[in-house]
Amino acid sequence: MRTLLKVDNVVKNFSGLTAVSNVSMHLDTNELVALIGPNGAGKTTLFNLLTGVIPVSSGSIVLNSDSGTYPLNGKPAYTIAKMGLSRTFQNIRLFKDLTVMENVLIAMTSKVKEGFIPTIFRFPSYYKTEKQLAEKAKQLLEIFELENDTDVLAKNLPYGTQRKLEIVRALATEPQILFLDEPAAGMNPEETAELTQLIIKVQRKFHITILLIEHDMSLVMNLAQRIYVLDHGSLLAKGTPAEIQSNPAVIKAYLGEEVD
Amino acid sequence: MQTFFQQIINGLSLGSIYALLALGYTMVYGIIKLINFAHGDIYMLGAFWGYYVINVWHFNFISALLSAMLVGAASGVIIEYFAYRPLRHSPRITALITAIGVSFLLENGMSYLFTSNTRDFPQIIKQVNYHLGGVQISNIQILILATSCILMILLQLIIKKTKMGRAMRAVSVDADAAELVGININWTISFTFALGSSLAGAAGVLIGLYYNSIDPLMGMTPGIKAFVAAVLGGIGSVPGASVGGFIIGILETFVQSIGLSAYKDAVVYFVLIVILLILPAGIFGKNTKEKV
Amino acid sequence: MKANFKYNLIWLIVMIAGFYLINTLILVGVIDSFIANMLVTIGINIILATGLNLIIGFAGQFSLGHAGFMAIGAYATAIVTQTASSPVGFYASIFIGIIVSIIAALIVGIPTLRLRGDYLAIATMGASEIIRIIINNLKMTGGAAGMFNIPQFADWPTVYIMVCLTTIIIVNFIHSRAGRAVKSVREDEIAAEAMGINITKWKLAAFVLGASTAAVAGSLHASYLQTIAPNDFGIMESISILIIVVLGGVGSITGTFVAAVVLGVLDTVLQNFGALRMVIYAIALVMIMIFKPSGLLGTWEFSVKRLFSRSKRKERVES
Amino acid sequence: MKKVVSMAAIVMTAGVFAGCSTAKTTTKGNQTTGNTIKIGVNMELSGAAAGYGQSQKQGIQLAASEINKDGGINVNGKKKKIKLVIRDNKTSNNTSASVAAQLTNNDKVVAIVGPATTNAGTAEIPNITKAAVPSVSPSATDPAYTLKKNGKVQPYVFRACYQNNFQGATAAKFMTNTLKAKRVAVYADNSSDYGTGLAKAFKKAYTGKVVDSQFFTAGDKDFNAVLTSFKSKKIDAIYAPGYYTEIGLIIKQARQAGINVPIVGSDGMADPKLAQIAGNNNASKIYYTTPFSDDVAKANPTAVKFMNKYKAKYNQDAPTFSALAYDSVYMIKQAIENEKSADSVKIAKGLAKIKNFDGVTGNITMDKEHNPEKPIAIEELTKGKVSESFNVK
Repeated sequence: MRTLLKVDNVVKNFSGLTAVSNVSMHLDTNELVALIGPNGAGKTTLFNLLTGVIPVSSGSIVLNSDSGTYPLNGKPAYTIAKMGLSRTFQNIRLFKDLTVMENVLIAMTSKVKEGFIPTIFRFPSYYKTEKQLAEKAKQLLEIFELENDTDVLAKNLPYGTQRKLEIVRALATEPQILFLDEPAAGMNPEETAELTQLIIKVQRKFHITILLIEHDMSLVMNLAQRIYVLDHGSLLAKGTPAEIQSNPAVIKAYLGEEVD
Repeated sequence: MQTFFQQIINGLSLGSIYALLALGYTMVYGIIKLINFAHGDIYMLGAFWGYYVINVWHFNFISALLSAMLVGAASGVIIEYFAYRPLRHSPRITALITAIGVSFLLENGMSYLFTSNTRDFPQIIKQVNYHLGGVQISNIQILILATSCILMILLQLIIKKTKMGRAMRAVSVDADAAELVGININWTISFTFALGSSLAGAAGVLIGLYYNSIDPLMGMTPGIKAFVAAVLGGIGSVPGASVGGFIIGILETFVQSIGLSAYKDAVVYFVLIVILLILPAGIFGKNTKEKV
Repeated sequence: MKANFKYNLIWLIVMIAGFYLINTLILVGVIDSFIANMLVTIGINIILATGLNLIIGFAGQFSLGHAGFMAIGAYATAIVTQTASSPVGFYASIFIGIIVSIIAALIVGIPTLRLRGDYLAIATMGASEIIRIIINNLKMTGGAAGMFNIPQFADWPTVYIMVCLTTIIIVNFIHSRAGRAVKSVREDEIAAEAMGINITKWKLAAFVLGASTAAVAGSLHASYLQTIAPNDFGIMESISILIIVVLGGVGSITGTFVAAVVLGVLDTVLQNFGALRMVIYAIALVMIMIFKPSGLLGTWEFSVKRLFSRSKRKERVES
Repeated sequence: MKKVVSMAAIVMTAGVFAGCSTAKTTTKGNQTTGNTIKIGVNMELSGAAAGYGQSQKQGIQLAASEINKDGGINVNGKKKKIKLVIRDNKTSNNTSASVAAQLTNNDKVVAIVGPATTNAGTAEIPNITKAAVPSVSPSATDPAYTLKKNGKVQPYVFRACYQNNFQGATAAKFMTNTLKAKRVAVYADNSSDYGTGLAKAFKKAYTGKVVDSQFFTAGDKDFNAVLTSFKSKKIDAIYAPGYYTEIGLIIKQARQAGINVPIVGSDGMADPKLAQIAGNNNASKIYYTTPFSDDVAKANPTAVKFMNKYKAKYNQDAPTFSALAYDSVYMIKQAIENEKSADSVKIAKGLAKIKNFDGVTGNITMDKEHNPEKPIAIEELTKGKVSESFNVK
C-alpha cells in the first residue's frame, strides 16, 4: 500500500466565488474511498479539478504511479486520462448516438497505435488490432452483462444500464484510479445493491483505486474504506465509516439534515 | 485631418447600414437560433416595393417607408410560416439550408419577374450636403444614421419593457418552459420575424434612396456583411448587432483609405476571426460554458 | 479475415464494373460528351461533399470554407501544369495542392476549431474568403481573370478513380479507431477528453483530411474544365457543397453520393428551363428540406456486409 | 491483404484507361439539315452577370426575329430561318462548359452566341473546339481569350467586342492628348478580368503619373472611402473601368463629395442606366470608350435602324451590350452567306474572313486573332446626355 494520488491545498475560484478551498487528500493503491457532502458542497467541482476538466486556481495534484511521479495540475484532461485517471459523470455523458461497442472502443483509442496508411488501406495489421480491441471490449462488457447489447445505441439503453456502461467505458481506458460520480443516482434499492457488488468485483479484478461521490449512505457505508466529507468547498472531516458516523460536526452539518 | 474626419463620417454611414440589417439577423437568431439567409432578400423586397409605390402610386417618403415595413413584416411572417415552422424541431442545419433555398427563390424569382436589370430608385428626398469645417455630410446619411439609432433604442425598449419582449426573451432562453407558463410560442416567433423583417423593409427604402440603385441580387453582399456584423457583435444581442455594424463599416472605410481597397473584405474577415478567437461569442455575446 | 477479404473484393468488383459500364455506355454512344460532363461534375462534387461530410457529419464541426481548399488545389494544378505540361506534372500538382491545403487547413484550423457551431462556420467562411481574395490579387494566379488554357489531363476515368480513392480513404478513416475518436468529439467533447481523446488533434485530423480531398477535387476541376477564376470559389460554392451534404443526410456517405447524383441530374435537366432554372431549383431545395428534414437518407449507410450477415457493423460504403 | 487488392485495383483501372478507354470521336462539326439554322445562346441569365446577359439576350432575340421576318438567312440560294436555343449558364464556369456541351452535342447548333464574361467564355472553349462549333462572344474582353497557350489563334473562338489592351490604350491616349491630364487615379473593378485587364492596359499605355490605384468589387455600393482619399491627392482625372452598375454610383458619390474632375471609363459604362443611377446632374464630364457612339450612329444607318427597333420592342434605349450581341448574330449570318453553307466548320471559316461588315457597332473586319477591328470613339456625357464624341487615333 502506497499513496497513489496526493492532493495538496487545492483551491478553485469562479470569478470571486470559492468553490473549493484548500482541500488536501490522498488516495492509496487498491483503496475504495468515498467523498460525501451536502448538495453544492463542491464534490463534482473537486472531481473536475482532479480529472482536469477545469484547471485548479492553486494547489498541487501529484500522481505516484509505478513508472514515476507526475504533477497533474495544468495538464489537459486527455493527458490525465491517459495517465490513468478515469471517471464517470453525474449527468450521464455517454456517446448517445453511437453503439455500446463503439462507446467502449473509443475509450481504448489512446491505448493503440495505428498508422494512417495501414488504416486507410486496410493492412492486415489493421484487422488484427481491431479484432484484439473488440475482444477486449467484449470481455469488459461481459463483466457487466452487456455483451448482448453491443450494437444497441447508447441512448436506447435503460437508465441503470447507461450508468453501468459509463463504468465499463471508464474501465476501458485501463485506469489506475476510477472516479465514480453518483453511480447509484436514480437507482432503486435492488439495483443499488447489485451495483455495490459490481463495484467491489471491479475493484478486486482490476486492482484499482476508486473514489466515489454518493448520496446513498447504505452504499457508502458498505463500500468505503475511508470517507472524506466536503462542506462549503472545504474538508469537514475524514476517517473510517465508523468515525464519520460518530463525528458530531458531520452529523450536524450533514447527516442530521439529510438522512432519510 | 479633414480627410480623417470625413472618413469617420463615411465609416459611420456605411456602418449604420450594416447595423440596420444586422438588427434583423440578430433578433431572429436570438429566438430560434437560425441564420436567416433570406433576411438580405427581404431588404431587397422592401427596396422594390418602395420603387413601385413611389413610381406608380406616387407615395411620399413616409408612406413608402411605412408600407415597405409592412410588406417586409408580412413576407417575413409568411416565410417563417411556410418554410421554417415545419422545421422547428429538425436539425438546425436543415433550417439553414431551407433559408438558403428561400433566399435563392426570392433572388431568382424577382429576377425572373422583373429582370435582373439595375434600376434607379426615385429620389423623393432631395439630397442636401452640409459642410461642417470641411467635413461633409448629407441629409440622407443623417437620416439613415438617426433611423438606425432610433430603431435600435426602440427595439431595446420593446425587448426589455413590453410583455411581448418578455415573451421573446423567455422563448429564446427555453421555448418549452415558456410554453409551460402560457406563452404562445408560434405567435411570439411570428412577431419576432415581423419585427426583424420590417426593419429590413425599412432598410430597403432607406438604402435604395441613399445609393439610388436597386437590383434583385442587392441583398446578397450586404446580407453576408450584416450577418458578419451580427456575429462580431455577439449574435442574439441587439446592441451587439449595432456595434458590430459600425465596427465593420469603419474598418472597411479605414482599410480603403490607407490604400488597401483590394483587400478590404479580407481584412474584415481577418479582424472577425481575431475577435472571435479572443471573444468566442462575439463582443456582447454570452459565452456559455457547459456544466459538467 | 476471410470475410473481410470477401467484402473488399465485392467492393472492388463493384468499382471496376462501374468503370466498365460507363466506358461501354460511352462507346455505344449512350453517354455523349454532355452527359460525360455531367458525370464528371457529379464526381467532383462527390469528392468535395464526402470530405465536407467528414468534417460536418462525423467530426461535428460546422465548416463553411470548403471552397477555399478547393481553390488551392485548382490553382496548384493550373500553375504547375502551365510549366510542367505532362501527366507527371499533373499528378505532382495534385500532390502539391494537397500539401499546400494541409498547411492552410492547419493555419486555419488550429486557432478556429476552438469555436463552436455558427461561430466556427463564419470563421471558416471568412478564412476561405481570405484565400480567395489573396488569389484574386496575386500576379501568379492571373488575378480576377483567372487562368485558362490549362492542359487537360483529367478526363472522366481520372475523376472516377479519384472518386473511388478518396471515398475509400474517407470511409476507411471513418470506420476505424480514428473515425471513432472523431465521432466521440462530435457526440460529447468533455466525455471524449475524459476518455483520453485529444479533441483538438482529432478535429484537426478530420478538418485536414477533408481539406486535402477538397484540394484533389480542385485539381480535377481545373484540369477538366481547363479554366478557373477566383469567383468559382466564393461563398456560394461552399454553400452548394454544404447543400449536397445536408440534402443527402449529415453523417451518411451513401446519402452524399445520392444527393450529389440527384442534384447533378436536376441541375442538368433544369438547363432546359432557361431563366426559370434557378427558381425551380430553389423551390425543389426548400421542398426536399421540408419533407425530408434529415436529408434523403438520414444517417443510413449502405453496407455489403449487412447484405450478407445480420451483424450490423458497418463496413465500407457504395462508390 | 487489402493492400494487395487496392494495388490490383489501381493497376487494373490504370491499365483500362491507358488501353482502349474512351472512344474519342472526332466530329466534323454540326451540319444544318432541314429548313432551320440552329444557333445556340450560352448566356448569363442568372447569377452575378445576369443584368448584362439579359441585355445581350434581348439584342440576340431582336436580331433573330428581324432576320426571320425577312425570310431567314440565305444559304446558297435557299432561305432558312434561325431557331435560337437559349440556355442559362448561371454565371458559372462549370455550367457554361456543360451548356456548351449540350448545345453542341444534343441541340446540334451550328454556332453559339455568348457567353458574356471571359471566364464563362474560356470554360466553353474545350467543348466547342471538340465539337467544331464556332462561338462569338459579344463581350469577352481578355486579350488572350481568342488565343491558345502557344499564342496561336483558337479556331472556333471569336468576339464582337474590343479586347482590353485596345480600349485601355485608347483611354490613356485620350487622357494625355485631349484632357491633358497629368495626374490620374485608377479605380477598377477587380471582380472580373474586365476591370483589372483594362486598368493594366491603361497603366501600361499612360505616360502621365498614376497617383493611386484602387479596386472595388462588383456588388459594392459605397465608394466614399476611396473617393475621399482621392480627393486629397490633386488628381486631374479618374480612370474607372467597370460596369455601369458600379460606375454610376462612383460618379454619383464622387460628385457629391465634391470631386469634379473628369471620370473616364470603358464600354461597360455605355448604358442609358449609367446616367439614371448617377443622376443626370452628376453625370457631367464623364467620358467612355465605345464602339457605339452617337456620332457613329448618325453616319451609320444600321445603327439608327437598330436603335429605333430596339426602342420599339423593349421600350428602352439600347445598351451597348445589346448592340454587341445583335452584331454577333449578324456576323454569323454574314459568315453563312459568304460561305454559302450553314455547317459549323464553314461558319467558323466564314467568321474568320469577315471583312467590312456593316455592324451596329461599326464597320468590322476580323483580324488574324479573331478580334474585330472597328473604329473606336469616346463619348462625353453632360448632364446625363451625350454631348460630344471624340475620335481617337
